[in-house]
Amino acid sequence: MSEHGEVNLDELYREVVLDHHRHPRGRHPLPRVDARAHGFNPVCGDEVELAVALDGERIAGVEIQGHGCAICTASGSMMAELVPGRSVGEAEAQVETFRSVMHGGTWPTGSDPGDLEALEGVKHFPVRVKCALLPWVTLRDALRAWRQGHAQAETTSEEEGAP
Amino acid sequence: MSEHGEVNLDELYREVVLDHHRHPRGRHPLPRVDARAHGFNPVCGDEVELAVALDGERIAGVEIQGHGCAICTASGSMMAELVPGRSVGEAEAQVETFRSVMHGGTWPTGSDPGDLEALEGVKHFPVRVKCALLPWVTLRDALRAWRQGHAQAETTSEEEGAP
Amino acid sequence: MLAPSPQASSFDPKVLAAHFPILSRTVHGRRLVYLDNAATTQKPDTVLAALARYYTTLNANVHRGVHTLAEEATAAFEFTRRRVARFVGAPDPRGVIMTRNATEALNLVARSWGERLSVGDEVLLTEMEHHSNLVPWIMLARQRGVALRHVPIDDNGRLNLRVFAQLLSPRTRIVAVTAMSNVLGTINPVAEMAEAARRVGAVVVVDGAQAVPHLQVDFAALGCDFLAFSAHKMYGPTGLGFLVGRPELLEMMQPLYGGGEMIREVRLDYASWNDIPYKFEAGTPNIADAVAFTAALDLLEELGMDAVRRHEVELTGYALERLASLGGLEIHGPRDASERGGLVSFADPQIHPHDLATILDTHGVAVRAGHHCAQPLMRRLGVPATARASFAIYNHRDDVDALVEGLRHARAYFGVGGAAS
Amino acid sequence: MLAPSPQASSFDPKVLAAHFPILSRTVHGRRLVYLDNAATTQKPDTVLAALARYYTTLNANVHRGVHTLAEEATAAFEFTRRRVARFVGAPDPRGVIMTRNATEALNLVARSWGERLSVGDEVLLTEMEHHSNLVPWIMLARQRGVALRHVPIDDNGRLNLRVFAQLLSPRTRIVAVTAMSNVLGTINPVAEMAEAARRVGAVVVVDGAQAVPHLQVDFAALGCDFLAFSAHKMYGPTGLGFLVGRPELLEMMQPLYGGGEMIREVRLDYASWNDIPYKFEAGTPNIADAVAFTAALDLLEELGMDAVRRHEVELTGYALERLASLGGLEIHGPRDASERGGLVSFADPQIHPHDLATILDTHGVAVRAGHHCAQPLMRRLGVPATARASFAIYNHRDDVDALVEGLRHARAYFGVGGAAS
Ligand SMILES: Cc1ncc(COP(=O)(O)O)c(C=O)c1O
Ligand SMILES: Cc1ncc(COP(=O)(O)O)c(C=O)c1O
Repeated sequence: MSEHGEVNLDELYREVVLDHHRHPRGRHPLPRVDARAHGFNPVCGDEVELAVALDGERIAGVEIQGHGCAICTASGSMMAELVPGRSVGEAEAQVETFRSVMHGGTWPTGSDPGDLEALEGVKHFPVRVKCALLPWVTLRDALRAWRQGHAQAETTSEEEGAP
Repeated sequence: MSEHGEVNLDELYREVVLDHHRHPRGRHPLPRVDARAHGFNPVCGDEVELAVALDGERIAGVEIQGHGCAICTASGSMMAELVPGRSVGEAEAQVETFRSVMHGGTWPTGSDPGDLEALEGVKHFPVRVKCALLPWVTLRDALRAWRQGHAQAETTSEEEGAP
Repeated sequence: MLAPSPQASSFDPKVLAAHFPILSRTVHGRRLVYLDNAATTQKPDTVLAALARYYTTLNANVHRGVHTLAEEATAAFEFTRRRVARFVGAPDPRGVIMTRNATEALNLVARSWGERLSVGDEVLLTEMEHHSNLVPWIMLARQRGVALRHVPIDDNGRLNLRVFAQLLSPRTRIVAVTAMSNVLGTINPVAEMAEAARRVGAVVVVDGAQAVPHLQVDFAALGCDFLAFSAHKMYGPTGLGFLVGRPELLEMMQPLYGGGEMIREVRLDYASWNDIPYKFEAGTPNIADAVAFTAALDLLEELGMDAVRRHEVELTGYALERLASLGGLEIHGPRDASERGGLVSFADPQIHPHDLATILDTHGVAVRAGHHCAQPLMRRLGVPATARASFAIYNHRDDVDALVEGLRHARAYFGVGGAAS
Repeated sequence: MLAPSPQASSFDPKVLAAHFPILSRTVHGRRLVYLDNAATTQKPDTVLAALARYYTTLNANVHRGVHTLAEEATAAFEFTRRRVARFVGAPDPRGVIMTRNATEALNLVARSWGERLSVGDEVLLTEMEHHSNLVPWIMLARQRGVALRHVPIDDNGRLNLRVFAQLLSPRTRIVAVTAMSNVLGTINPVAEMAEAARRVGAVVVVDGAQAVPHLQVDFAALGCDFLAFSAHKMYGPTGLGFLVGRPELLEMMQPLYGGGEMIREVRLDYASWNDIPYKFEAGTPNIADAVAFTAALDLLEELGMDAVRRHEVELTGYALERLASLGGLEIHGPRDASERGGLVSFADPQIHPHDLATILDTHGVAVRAGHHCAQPLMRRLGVPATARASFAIYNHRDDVDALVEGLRHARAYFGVGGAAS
C-alpha cells in the first residue's frame, strides 16, 4: 500500500483467505489443554484465545477462539489446519518463517506453507501484517510458556512500524 | 524596536539618563528605615534593594542599592531624587503614572515628571521597559507592605510580553 | 479571506478544500477523501504560510532575549495565548497554558490538582471517555487511593443524567467529562453538569478535544474549571495543546516539570516559581507551532463557529441518512444529527471494521477502524471495534457518497447482501 | 547537497548561510548577525521544505490508522526515531523517546527514575548546570528527601574532578551533568565521569542540549544511561526533544502521563502499558516536527560533525582573540578554544550586559544577555549576568567582526575606554 498507485485487493483477500474467514477451522473445544495464550492487538481490537493440546513434543490439536478481521481469522484458521502433527520445534520454526515472509521475505525452498501461501499478499499492506501474525505469535508464546512450565501467556502483536 | 528600521539609541540613553547611571543618587544609608523591599528581574538579573524612611505619611528618604543595567540604575536614581518630600499616596500615584507612560501612555498635563521624562524613550524598547520600572514597582510594594504592617516585600518585575 | 464574508452564515466546503493542499493528492489512484478528522485534521495553506513566515522572519527563543528577533518572537508567541483565550471565551489569558496536546493538559490537571485528593475522595468520569481522560485518573487512583466512578450511557449513547446526579456527592472532588464523544459523537450537557458538580464543591475538568474544533465553546459560560484541547484537531500544527484553567486554581497548583522559563529564582538547592502561566511551561516551548496556530484560529473565526456547526450537522444528517439506506449497518450514538458532533461510528455485522477500512482505503476513502482510544466504551457497546467517519469544514456530500460507494463495494467483495440497492 | 562533498573536511559557512532564509533579513537596517545559537538555531530551507511536504502530502495521526496516510505518516515518524538513534550512536531505537524539549526529557528521568530514590540517597550535579538540569532534581529532593551534591568548578570554568571523585559514594544514585556548559562553553569529560559513576553503581544522566548539536556525541561510547537534547538547538523545529535511554532502564520506569498511544489495555479502573518507547509518549505526538527534523540530521551528517566542530573551534578561537584584543573584557570559561564549545560569555565591567545587548542589537547583532538559565553559576562567577555570543555552522568571521565593532561602539557610547584602538 505504500505505493500510491492502484492496489489489488484480490492480493489481500484471496479466495482461499475469504473461505477460511467464512468457515474458520479450529473452533472445536479440545478434549485436553496443555498450553494457552491470549493474543491481543491493541490497535484494532483483534483478539485470539489459543489453546494447544500436546502429545509429548508433538502438537495434537489447536483450538482458536476470539474475534478479528478477515485476515486474522483466516490466518488462525490456517494455523489450526497446519500445525497439528508437527513437533513443537517445527511449529516454532514455522512461526519464524511466516514472520519473515510477512516482513518481506520469501518462503524457503522446500518449505510447504500450505494455504498460508495465500496470505503472502498481506505483506504489501503493512498495517495488516500484524493481523496475519497475531495467531502465530500467540502460538509462539503459548509454546514458550509451556517450555518454561507456565500454562498461560499474554501476547501483544507487535506495534506496526515499531522502531 | 519593533519597527525594523533604524532606532535612535539616543532616545534610550539620553544624556540625563547616562548621568544618573554614572552618578546614581540615593546610595547613602538611611538613618532609619520604615519600609523595605527587594526587587528582582529574573530575566536579566537586575536587582534592587530599596529602603524607605517615612515621616508620618510623608517619605523622608530613599536608599537604593543593588545592581542593574543603565536604565534600571538611572530610573532608581531619579526616584531617589523625586520621591522624598512626597506623601505615600503621591508616590504611589507617581508609580502608576510612570507605569502607564512606559506602556505607551503620556505624562498627564500638569504633572512634573522631572528627570524621569528622559526615560520616556524606553517605551520604544519593549524589553527594556521592565528595567525602567523595577525600582518603581519595588517602591510600590515596599509602601504596600508598610500599609499592611509588614516591613519587607518581595517584588518581581513583570514578565515582558506577559499575557 | 477564505470565506465569502466575515461571519458568513454558510460557506462552500469545496472552495475551502482548495486551500488544503493535501486534499488534492490521490490515494491508490483515487481522489483522497479524508474522513479521519477526529484523529487529526488537515492544515490550510495559511497555517503552512504562517509556519514558514515564522521561521524565515522571526525565529528566536522567547522571554529571555533582549535582541529584536527574541522580542518579536515573544510578542507573536504571547499573541497566540491571547487569541486562544478569546477563542474559547476565557476571560484571562494567564489561564492559558501551552502543552504538547490535550492529553498532556489532562494529565497536568490530574497530577497537579490531583495532589489535593486522598483516600475516600472520588473522581467522577463517564463510560464514554477517551483513554486520555481515563488513564490519568486511573494513575491518580493508584497513587492516592482515590475512587473512580463512571456515569453510564444509555442505548442511544447519551449520558444517564439521573445516575450522574446520584453519583455526585460531597466525596466527589473532580468531575471529568468529555464535551463530545469521539466515538458516539454525543454532545454532553457540560454546563448543566458543571453546575451540579459545583453544588457539591467538585472541580470540573472538560475534555474539549472534539468539541472545541467543531462547536462554539465558551469557557466562562460552561462554568467549568479546566478545559483541554489540541491544536492539531482544529486545523493547527501537531505538537500543541492547551490547558485553559481558572487562574485562581492554577495559582494553587504545583508545576510538574522544572527548568528554564518556569522559575523565578534558583539556587543550588532551592527554586521558586514564576507566575502563571509560565510556571507550567518549563523549557523552550513549541514557539513556531504556537505562532502559526493563529492562522487556524483566523480561519475558524472568519467562518464563524455557528456556520461550522451548521455545516457539520447538515453533513452528518446526510451521512446518517445514506448509511441507513444501505441497510444492516449498526450505527452508534444519538440518532439525531443535531444532538451529535460531525462524526459517525458504524459497523457491519459481517465485515470487521479493519477490513472495511482497508477496502475503503483502496477507494481513496480514509476512515478510522479500531477502538478509537476508548476500549471501555467498546466493551460497553459490546463490539471489538468500530469504523468511524468524521467530518471537517472541507468535507462535502461527495465525500459521503464516496464512503457509501466504498461500503457497497466492500459488501459485494465479502458477499454480504444489504437491504438496499 | 549543501556541503561540497559528503563528509567534507570543511565547508563554507557563507554558502551554508544562503540556505537559512532568515539570515537575509535586516534588523534596524543592518544585516542580521545571529549569535544567539545556544538559545535556538535558525532553520535551513530543507527543514522548512520537509515540514511543508509533510503537511501537504502525508499528514495523519500515527500508529492507529489503517488508511494510507496514517500508514505513511507512521512510517515517516518512526524513521525519525531510527535516524536519531543512529545520529547519537544509540544501538536500539526503542530507547529514543520523543519529548517537547530537553527540559521535559530531564524531568522524565528525574521523576520516573527518581521514584527509586529515598532519604539518604544522593544526586550529584555540578555548579555549571542549566536550570533544566537543576530544578527537576530540586523538585525530587523536596519530594523524596534526597540530598543534592554539586561538583564545583575551578576559576577556568572547569569541573574539579578531584572533588567529583570525593563526592562519589555508594550513596550516589544519580550523576547528572551537562556535556557542555551553555555559559562557559566548557566541554566536560563525561565518559570519564560516567565510568567513575558506574563503579559506585550510579545512573548517569547527560544533558546534551549544547553538546549534541556541536560535537560528535556517541551514546554507547559515553557509557551513560540517559541523554537529553532538543531539536530546536540543532537546526530542527521547536517543540521536539529527545530522551535517549538504555532500554533495560526505560523498561523498569513508570510513565508519567497516561492516555492514547501509551497503553496496551484499558478498563474503567485498570490500565496496562504499551512497550517502550510508546509507553512514554501519551497522546498525539509532534508528528510534523519529528518528520521534518530528519532534514536537519541530513544536513549535520552531510557536513560531518567533525567538520562542524572544527569550524566552531576555529571561529571561537578567532572570537576569543578579537575580544581579548579589545582589552578590559572579562571572558568566562576555558581559555583554549579546543576545550570549549562554540560560544563565548563575556562582560564589560563598566557596561551592563543588558545595555551591551541593546546596543549590539542596533547593529543587527543578536547576542543573549542575562543569567542564561544558570543563576547558581552566575552567583559562583560573582556576576549578575553575562553577555553571550554563540556560534553555528552558518556563522563566519565577519559575524565576529560585527560583534567586535558593536562592542567598540557601545564603549564609545558609554564613554568607556578600552586598551586597544
Ligand atoms: C475526546 C478526546 N479526548 C482526548 C483526545 C486526545 O487528544 P491528543 O491525542 O491530541 O492529546 C482525543 C483525540 O485523540 C479525543 O478524541
Ligand atoms: C545546557 C542546557 N541544558 C538544557 C537546556 C534546555 O533546553 P530546552 O529549553 O530546549 O528544553 C538548554 C537550553 O536552553 C541548555 O543550554
